[in-house]
Amino acid sequence: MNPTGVLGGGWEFVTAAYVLSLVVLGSYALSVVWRFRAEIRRAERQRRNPEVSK
Amino acid sequence: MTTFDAIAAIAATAAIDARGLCRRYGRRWALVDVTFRVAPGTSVMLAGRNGSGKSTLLRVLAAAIRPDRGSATVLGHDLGREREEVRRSIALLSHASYLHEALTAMENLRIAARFLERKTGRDALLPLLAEVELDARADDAVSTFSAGMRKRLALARTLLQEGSVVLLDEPYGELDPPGFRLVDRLFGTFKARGATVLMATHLLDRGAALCDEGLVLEGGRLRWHGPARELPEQGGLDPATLPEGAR
Amino acid sequence: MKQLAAALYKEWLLQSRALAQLLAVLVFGATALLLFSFAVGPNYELLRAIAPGFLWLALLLSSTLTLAESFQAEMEHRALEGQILLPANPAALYYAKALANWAQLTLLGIALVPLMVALYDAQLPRPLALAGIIALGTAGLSAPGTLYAAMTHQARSRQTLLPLLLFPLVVPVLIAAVKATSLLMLGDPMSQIGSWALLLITFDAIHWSLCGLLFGRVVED
Amino acid sequence: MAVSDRLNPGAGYALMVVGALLLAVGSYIGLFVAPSESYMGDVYRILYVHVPTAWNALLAFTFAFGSAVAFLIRGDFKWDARHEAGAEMGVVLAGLLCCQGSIWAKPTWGVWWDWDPRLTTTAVMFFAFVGILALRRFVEDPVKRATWSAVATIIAYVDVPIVYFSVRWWNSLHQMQSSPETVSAPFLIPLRTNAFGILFLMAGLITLRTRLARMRLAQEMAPPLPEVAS
Repeated sequence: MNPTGVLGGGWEFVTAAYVLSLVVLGSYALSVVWRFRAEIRRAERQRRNPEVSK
Repeated sequence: MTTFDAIAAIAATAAIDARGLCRRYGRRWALVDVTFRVAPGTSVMLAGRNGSGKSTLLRVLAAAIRPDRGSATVLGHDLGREREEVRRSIALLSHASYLHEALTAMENLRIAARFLERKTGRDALLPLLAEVELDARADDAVSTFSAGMRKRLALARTLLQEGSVVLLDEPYGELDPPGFRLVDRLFGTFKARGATVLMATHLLDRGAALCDEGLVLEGGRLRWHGPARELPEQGGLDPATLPEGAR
Repeated sequence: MKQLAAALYKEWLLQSRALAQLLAVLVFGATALLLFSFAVGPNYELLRAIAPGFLWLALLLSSTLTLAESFQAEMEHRALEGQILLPANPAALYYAKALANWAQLTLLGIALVPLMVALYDAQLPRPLALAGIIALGTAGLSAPGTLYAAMTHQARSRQTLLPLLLFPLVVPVLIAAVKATSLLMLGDPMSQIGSWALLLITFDAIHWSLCGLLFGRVVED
Repeated sequence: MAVSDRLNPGAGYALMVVGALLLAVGSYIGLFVAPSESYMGDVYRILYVHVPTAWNALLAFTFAFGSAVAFLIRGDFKWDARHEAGAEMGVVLAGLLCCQGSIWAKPTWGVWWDWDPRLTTTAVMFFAFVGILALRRFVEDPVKRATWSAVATIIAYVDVPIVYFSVRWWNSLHQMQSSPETVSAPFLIPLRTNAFGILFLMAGLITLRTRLARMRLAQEMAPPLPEVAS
């Protein structure tokens, strides 16, 4: 903590926080969308040739 | 008996009325669209190869496991909504012995008797053990019992419950010849009490002699339902292919 | 009611046959206390201050052993299902098992105190109050613990799942119990012990009622 | 089981886009337009993303709790799907919040974790719900998985107030509230914009994640095929 009392700078922490938020929210959103698409593809494939349930 | 029970009892033309019962384990459907009715007091034999769904059907009817689809009533009580009443009127002899290994035969029975709020004195329970010829081993831990003796203790436990519907899952399994005669005798006791008995067994001729009706399960589906006498031949269990009539 | 009496009778029988297991868990707790002191070193000033924390950590870790095994007897031959089919009242089964676990954990806690006093040179000005706090704390552990034991016993890898579910939940018990214990052992100038005990009591009240309600759904197949 | 839901996937994507836009605008204002604060300098700008994340994390867990209760009462599996979506979203937001919290604590208090009651409670909830997601992963039977995780969510959620108070009393000796309570008007705009931004983004993600869960459930609990040629 610098002696002047007013926290000058500190921008690296701010950018770290925002970048982190972007990365976490972004990657989770991508993962949900990707899993969602994969599930649609799987359901589509299964509807075309329903494998016989044992 | 609440008014609701009264109405249910009147409506209960059937002891067991199953409609489209299904049950799955993971990917596999163990029971598929099983529909049948059993009038009160009749005894029914349930036959089928291993894995045909016999045990699953009995466990679903006993309200041990829930059906995934379909519905059923036992003595008018709905299996979905009135599981407590169904359990009160049913006694199930399952493959699992339902016993505590660490405790003695007498203690196991006493625990069951206390839950059933019945007399738990030694003089009340010893005759029950004598009935299954275990009175000499009353105070030995179940861990020292052979499989046959555990089955006998489980039979005593089923007898204790005095269920108006009795479900027996392969009662003859693990028993010695005297055990077979014991099961026949107990079967008579249940029938004498006017209980509806549903017995899953592989001993077709023995079952046919005891029971009125017969059911055949295959791959979880009900293949045949008819008089027990005809089951050994018609049921399509022995010959390799299913006879035309039963498909 | 009668169902609870029947379930308690069953627990009494089962516990009387499983004393060896209780002893084993006690040895585990004692070993944990010993290991913690190695982590700190022979600095008595520090050890005396941390003693309450170590006592409760050892108790928490050994509680998972007791709880994970508590349904062994019931699940072995599906005895629990057998009782539910009698029908036995699931809430009675839960409260009997939770009371049995609570008794075991309280015994365990009280048995660990002498070792803690010896190892960490801790003073015990108010032993009875300490026993009370131990009882309140272990009650907080056994209520959700019993429910999660029934749940995880049937799932795969139950050894890891039970602590994973239980530990975040009992954070307030750990905080309140350690605070109350240190106030008892290291002096309580502002007599805060009452508020911590109250927090423990609130936690117990909530979980003993809620878990009893939900147990029926957990054992329903 | 019909795979329809109130909102079709399009709505999910729309919500996410609106959320992302709001977040971008709010962050821009927060980072560059809003004046730096007299005492904190620029570090306080972390709050513009930290506080909205906190609100929405709690909202996600509340949504999961509501779905869990609804499932136990009604037994309809669309609530189980929503419960799973809410819990997963809550875990992501809570985890993010903890990281933001420690980034905020370092310049302000010089330590990586300042045991602020709200933040510590979120960390406890994070681990509790990670445990619940693990429970869902370890149980195969869909009905048991749904019932048990619903029970676990209810217990974990009811526990939150107690955790908060115990941490606050436990921590009351060190220092007072860390983030400034009263935030004056010009600071509110980016705060609210980001809050709605994350809210919309969350709503869109939960919609998609619920649809995904429902499709998986429909596949898992598909009715048996009619007569099988044995």
